[in-house]
Amino acid sequence: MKSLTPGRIQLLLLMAFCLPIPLLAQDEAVLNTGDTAWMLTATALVLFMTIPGLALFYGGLVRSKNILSVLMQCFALTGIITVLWVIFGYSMAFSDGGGLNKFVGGLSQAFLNGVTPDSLSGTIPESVFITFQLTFAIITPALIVGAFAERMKFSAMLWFSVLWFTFSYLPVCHMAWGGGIFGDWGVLDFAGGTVVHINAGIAGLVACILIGKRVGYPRDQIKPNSMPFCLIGASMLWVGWFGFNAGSQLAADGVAGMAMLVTQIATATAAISWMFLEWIRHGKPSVLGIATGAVAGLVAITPASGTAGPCGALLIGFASGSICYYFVTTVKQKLGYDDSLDAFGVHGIGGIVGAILTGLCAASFMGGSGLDISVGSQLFIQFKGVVVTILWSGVVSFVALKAIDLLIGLRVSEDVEVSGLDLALHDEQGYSQ
Amino acid sequence: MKSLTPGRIQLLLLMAFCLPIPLLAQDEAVLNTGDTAWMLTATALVLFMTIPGLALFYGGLVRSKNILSVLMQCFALTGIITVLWVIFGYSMAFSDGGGLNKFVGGLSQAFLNGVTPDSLSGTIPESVFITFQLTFAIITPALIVGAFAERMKFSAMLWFSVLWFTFSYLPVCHMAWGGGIFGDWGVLDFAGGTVVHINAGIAGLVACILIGKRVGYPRDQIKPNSMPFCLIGASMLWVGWFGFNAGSQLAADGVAGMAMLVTQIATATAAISWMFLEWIRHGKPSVLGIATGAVAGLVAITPASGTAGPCGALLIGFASGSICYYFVTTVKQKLGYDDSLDAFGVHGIGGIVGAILTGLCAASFMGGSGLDISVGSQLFIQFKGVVVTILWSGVVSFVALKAIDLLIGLRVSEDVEVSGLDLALHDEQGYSQ
Amino acid sequence: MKSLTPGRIQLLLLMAFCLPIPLLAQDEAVLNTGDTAWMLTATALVLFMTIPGLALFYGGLVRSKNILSVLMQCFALTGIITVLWVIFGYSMAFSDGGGLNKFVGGLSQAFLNGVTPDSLSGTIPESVFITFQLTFAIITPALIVGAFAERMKFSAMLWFSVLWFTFSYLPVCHMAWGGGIFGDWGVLDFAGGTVVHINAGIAGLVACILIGKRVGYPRDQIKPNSMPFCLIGASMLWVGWFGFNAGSQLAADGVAGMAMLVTQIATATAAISWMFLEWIRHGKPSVLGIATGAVAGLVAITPASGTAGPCGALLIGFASGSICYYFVTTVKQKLGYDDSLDAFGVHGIGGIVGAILTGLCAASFMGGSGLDISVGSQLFIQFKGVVVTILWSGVVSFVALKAIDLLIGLRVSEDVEVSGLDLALHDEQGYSQ
Amino acid sequence: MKYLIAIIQPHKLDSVREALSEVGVQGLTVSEVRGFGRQKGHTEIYRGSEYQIDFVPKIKLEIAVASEMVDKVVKTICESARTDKVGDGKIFIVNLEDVLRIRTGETGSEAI
Amino acid sequence: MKYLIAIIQPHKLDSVREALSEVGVQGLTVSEVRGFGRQKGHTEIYRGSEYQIDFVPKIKLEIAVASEMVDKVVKTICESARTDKVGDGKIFIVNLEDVLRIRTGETGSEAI
Amino acid sequence: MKYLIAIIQPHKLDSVREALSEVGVQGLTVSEVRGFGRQKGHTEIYRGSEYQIDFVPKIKLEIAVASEMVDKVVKTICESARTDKVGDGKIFIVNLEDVLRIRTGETGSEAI
Ligand SMILES: Nc1ncnc2c1ncn2[C@@H]1O[C@H](COP(=O)(O)OP(=O)(O)O)[C@@H](O)[C@H]1O
Ligand SMILES: Nc1ncnc2c1ncn2[C@@H]1O[C@H](COP(=O)(O)OP(=O)(O)O)[C@@H](O)[C@H]1O
Ligand SMILES: Nc1ncnc2c1ncn2[C@@H]1O[C@H](COP(=O)(O)OP(=O)(O)O)[C@@H](O)[C@H]1O
Repeated sequence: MKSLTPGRIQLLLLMAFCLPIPLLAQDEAVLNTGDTAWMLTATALVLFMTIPGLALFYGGLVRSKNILSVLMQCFALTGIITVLWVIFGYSMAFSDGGGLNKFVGGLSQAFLNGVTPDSLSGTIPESVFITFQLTFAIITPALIVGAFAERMKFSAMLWFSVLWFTFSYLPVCHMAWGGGIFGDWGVLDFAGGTVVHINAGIAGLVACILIGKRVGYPRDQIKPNSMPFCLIGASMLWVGWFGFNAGSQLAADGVAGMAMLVTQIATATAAISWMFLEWIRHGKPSVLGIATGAVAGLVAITPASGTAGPCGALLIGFASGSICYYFVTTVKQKLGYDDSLDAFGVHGIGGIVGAILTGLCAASFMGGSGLDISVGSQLFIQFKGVVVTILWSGVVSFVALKAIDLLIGLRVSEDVEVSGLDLALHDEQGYSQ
Repeated sequence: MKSLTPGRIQLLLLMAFCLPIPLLAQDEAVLNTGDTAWMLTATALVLFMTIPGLALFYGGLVRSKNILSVLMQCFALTGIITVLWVIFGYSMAFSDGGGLNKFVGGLSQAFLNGVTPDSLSGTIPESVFITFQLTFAIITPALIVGAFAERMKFSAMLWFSVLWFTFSYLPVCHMAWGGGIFGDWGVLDFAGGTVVHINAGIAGLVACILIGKRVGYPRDQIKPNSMPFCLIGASMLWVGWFGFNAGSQLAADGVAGMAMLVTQIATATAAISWMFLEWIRHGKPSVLGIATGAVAGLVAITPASGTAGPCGALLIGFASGSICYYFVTTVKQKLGYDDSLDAFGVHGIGGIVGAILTGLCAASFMGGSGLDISVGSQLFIQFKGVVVTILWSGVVSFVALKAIDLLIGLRVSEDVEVSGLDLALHDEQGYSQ
Repeated sequence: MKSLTPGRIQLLLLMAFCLPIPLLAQDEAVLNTGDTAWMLTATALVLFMTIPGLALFYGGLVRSKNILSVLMQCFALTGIITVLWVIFGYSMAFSDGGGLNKFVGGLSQAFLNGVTPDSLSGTIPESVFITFQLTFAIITPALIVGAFAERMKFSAMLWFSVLWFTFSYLPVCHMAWGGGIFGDWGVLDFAGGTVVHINAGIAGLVACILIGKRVGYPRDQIKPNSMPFCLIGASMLWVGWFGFNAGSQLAADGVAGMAMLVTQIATATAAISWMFLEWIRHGKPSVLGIATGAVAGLVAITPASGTAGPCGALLIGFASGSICYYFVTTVKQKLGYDDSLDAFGVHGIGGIVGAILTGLCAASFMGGSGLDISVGSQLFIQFKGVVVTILWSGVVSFVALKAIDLLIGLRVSEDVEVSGLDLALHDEQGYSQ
Repeated sequence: MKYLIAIIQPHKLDSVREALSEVGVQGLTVSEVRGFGRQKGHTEIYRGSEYQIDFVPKIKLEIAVASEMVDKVVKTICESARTDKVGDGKIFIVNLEDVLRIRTGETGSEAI
Repeated sequence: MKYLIAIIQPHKLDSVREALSEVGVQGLTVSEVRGFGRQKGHTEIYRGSEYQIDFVPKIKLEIAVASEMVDKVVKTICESARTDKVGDGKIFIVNLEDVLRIRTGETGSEAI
Repeated sequence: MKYLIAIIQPHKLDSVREALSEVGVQGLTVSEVRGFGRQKGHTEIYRGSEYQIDFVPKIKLEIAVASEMVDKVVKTICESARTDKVGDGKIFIVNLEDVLRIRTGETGSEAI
């Protein structure tokens, strides 16, 4: 996020010197319309990533009898998380947590207490900051959906999301961005490598193992019902991610610009890395391959987008594209668990690759924005952030899922799974005459 | 819309004091790049709501033999209304109407007379204001399409839209935002509850009654051909609506930010209200239900988005979601008219609920931006605005439709209706091999 | 692009006079957050035009057995061109070319050498300028794809795109915007009439002639597999084009606003011109017709969007809509070549119409921003720009395609063409259960 | 037993199905087909390319019936599917040698 | 020769196809159909409009077999398609007078 | 009368239809089916999951013909559908006991 660079400070001093405007002289707490304009847009872009972006990416990948169940999960999460965010989410993520502040915020801003059109957060209205951060809170549980798609009960999905959001998303978000330990340690996570991707990826892994494989997996042919939807979704994720990464600067400045540029570079590199690797190994490049590669690149550049330069982006793109390729198409097949849409394979693995490489690519010799400590120390700090996130999310997910399974059951019946979730759970069909 | 808050004035005075820049000193008629940046974006977002947003939302809901007819109507209206806006629309909505100024503007700005790159409208270029307002003028007649879908002649639809745009949209727009009576009365309509939604909803109601039911309604199975399209469309409406509501501030400031926040809250609340009500009453939540709920919330928060706070948004969301749910799934079935895609049930009813509640939620005890008069008086003013809009739009719609029916007929033949409008009217088919 | 108008200079002088801020006093090289906010958004919009916009527009038009091949081409180009842009593209387009500077830039900025978060380009970060221009470089070769769709090898497409990008896109871009001869001559090309549309259109024409007709063309029924996709794509192009045209001002000001307004007017006019012409000539208006008309209008207004006024936009819209209509539906059928998706008919012809009319519509008597020379002279300059682009792109395309044909062959086998490119080239199918 | 194959207008499916239920038909199988016949097709135009589509959408019903039911069933279809326009379709009657219900293994008219 | 028409549950297609290959069936034709029978359909609701859908998705197999193979094939289908739930489907057997392989012009059981 | 069921390559539909019109066939019914036979299917891969698809898309024609026309029609299909590649398809001939035209109630070869 935005910081006071020496250049900025100099400018401020000069301005303070010659402009007798009290507001500026005091603490710069002035709304900047340019920053606000960009953050309004960035917020729309990140919401767009979930609905319709992610919903389509996931919806296209399942069988047509289940497409609505996936769309429903993404859309309902958008609704539920928004309301929870207002009630306690924003407060627990971003307010002071008192004695627990290292891990989670408090409830002083519950129900957005005290927020008015005049409240500022840096140079933008606090309302914009709240909505922007909300869109991150929405997409994270929606990402997990990919892991247990085509077999989870809708009610169980809602309960799980509510619990996981409360006990894993909010704390990790607070640790990284709300004043918690990641900040203290100096973990670099510009736009959510730990908070969003590793967090969600691990939850997905735990969930798909606990809930078990889909009926017929991997024997039956489980093919995407609409590759065009999948590609539209991937494209929307790509475009929307500009809001995600460049928006995380909370300002329309050079860092935001660079975040957009490196996002584009890493994504493109990861996409064509996957494409060429598949071409070499299988003889043909595929649409699903290149799209998945792009998402892997987007995931991996996320934590690094505020600190890496163009060359670092090439590296992160190539590393994430090829490691995720290898993991998803080979390792996963061997391990044998059924992560339906590779929530872990792409977001978990891609997130870890990105979080670690962020430490390296921030170094000035990699064209990054520079580090105050040695690369080795930074890498260790990044590693600590990754491990804490993995453990935290893993434990919360495990406990929440076990509890729900006991109370209401996680899975639909086999009959329902065979005939499709859309009709059984929602009395609707995806396509008709 | 944007006003001079005390803080702003103080700032301006200070700036005027220390900066000997004539432009500033005179009348603040200076372009603000941040405001302009946001309004350029907001304009794109609102256009995006109609094409492809609304087109898909509606297109997915009809039968596959009619999908193109609906897409065609939305797209053609985008074209036609743009040209009419240039010729006389903008002028009749926003210029001075002389003796008729209480109800409609004049023709002094016909053909955008006098608009240059340097013309300003507040802090943004007038060209941006013109285009932004144009996108509202486009979506309003496009909303009506939902009421008579699957049976109206394309030519009749065009004639009706042209007449209704001229005699209902432009006057109501002028009354609310162009210097007409709504403004005089003090009706609160930040982003178009009366101008857009009630206006269109009533037109839809009149139209679907006059044109009659679809062949086979309600006996035959009339199912959405593509629920995914419908959900993509609803999602695009949601995202684009940030431009609609936050853009109506015409600036990138705290009010715009709050407008975005309350839009998100009300929409989410309405969506999950509908979902849970349906779940309770029918045993299952549905995708079409949650999506329709979201649209109802968007509609209802529209007039209130500049004055309501987060708690007001929760109320408006819940009220619109549950009232529209009850109306569309129960009342409408009993009344028996055939509003194909619920243009009235969602935009008319949701618009009225929103317009009234705007009066309540503006009050400071509701966390709103405050009222100068009592809540009761404001509610009465809101009520007056609603009634005038209903009558105006109702009468114009009725007369226009009757005239067109006499001259060229409103409906396609039964044969065409049975075999589908796409082939009969456009020589094309939605889907092929 | 943005220039120093007298008003601006006066303002600067005044500011320099009263503000003792060194940065300002020196050379105005100060970041403007509003301009930056708009350009971040505009960049996202232009990327959105290619993926998913253009991909869907084209993908919907081919047969379902080939839809993925088209989506793949657009997506892979997005990846490949990004990487090439980093390595040498940006440098060859926008850096100084030394002795060759009239035609192409040099390699001093290869690998984005020297670009940091602090680098500025006018009032925006250089990183934003780089990414914005990159999105233009992506869409241009993607446009060509329409000409040879449904029969070209994926590998041949990649080779061709790389060669054509290097030897035609980069030089023409440099000539127009990077300091080359078009600039010297005074060719008006605000947003890419020559650079993007004529350039791509001619390449498409050469390619579809060299590669030959599709099997069965024009005897067999070759129908769009999904008109809704096609219309979504067209709509996204329309909305995204606001970024393309208004973004080309590189600032959020009155010229950008006017660019958006005239874009909207010309597009709408072209769309309904096509619609009415078709209605008159064939008896029915069609969805594909109105959508194609809109794209023709977007293409034609592109070079003029910085200089034309509303009336000029009406003219350009009408001219491009009707000329492209006549060309695509009549002339092309007679000439008999197989430009699958009318890359030449829309982008080539529309681009030429627009480039020429730009000269006329810039004149003040047309409501344009004014010319320093006579309309006749300007028309001649425009004409020169068109001819040079046609020849340059034509020759490069011809040589590149001939070479690739010799080395690896341009076309898939007839068997593959009959059974569809998706399965044969990508081992995937567009739609499944 | 006979195996009836009926080609009907798509919008008549519901009324035919209901009429058949009333006369005691307990099962049938439906598919979407395209028919070529006396009924004219339609024209489609895409950017000036005009295609004459000779095929029209139809519904095909397949119904196994016991011999004694054949006449009644044929009559019922005829009446409920008729619109008196060209393209109303046909009924084809083929001899059915045996039927078997997979679930129970029953055969013959038991299994229908 | 006989022409078998089997209606089965969609998710049984793969196992039936494999079982048939094992007993020597070398060709068959598959189509997606909707069936009406004892098996109940489902309900769909769109904004309060409730529709009872009587048709359930089924797969239709058409298999030409030499007379001596008929029993084995019928048995194989029966076994591999069975789930013991209502809706498992039927096998209809029709007499096949002749077959012709387009590529070679062969006829009779040669051509199957 | 005979009921012909022909399985052909999808891209041959137009030429077969035209050839049949020329020899006097006035009606037929077409459906999209998937065939399993000697012709090899294809492979699809999605993120490393490789599926062998054994079914290939085919077109099924159903044509009721008067007995005297059968040979000519079979020959015409054979010639116009042939590409000499495995997978060209088959023609199955079944006896047709009766036909009825729904619109008019005509039966027998009149109704074809
Ligand atoms: N000889 C035939 N064989 C198979 N199907 C036929 C035959 N003739 C007609 N049909 C089917 O019956 C439908 C209706 O036939 P058509 O000739 O159009 O009208 P009608 O039956 O009213 O004379 C056709 O679309 C086709 O599907
Ligand atoms: N008389 C019939 N003629 C044609 N198809 C039938 C007939 N009866 C049943 N079918 C087909 O067989 C399927 C299964 O039949 P159903 O009565 O539901 O179950 P079961 O065969 O187990 O008794 C139906 O969906 C339908 O497709
Ligand atoms: N015994 C059969 N019963 C029904 N359909 C068959 C049979 N054998 C083949 N077919 C159909 O004919 C098509 C072509 O058969 P195939 O064996 O691939 O080639 P060919 O007919 O050239 O030998 C198959 O795809 C299938 O649809």
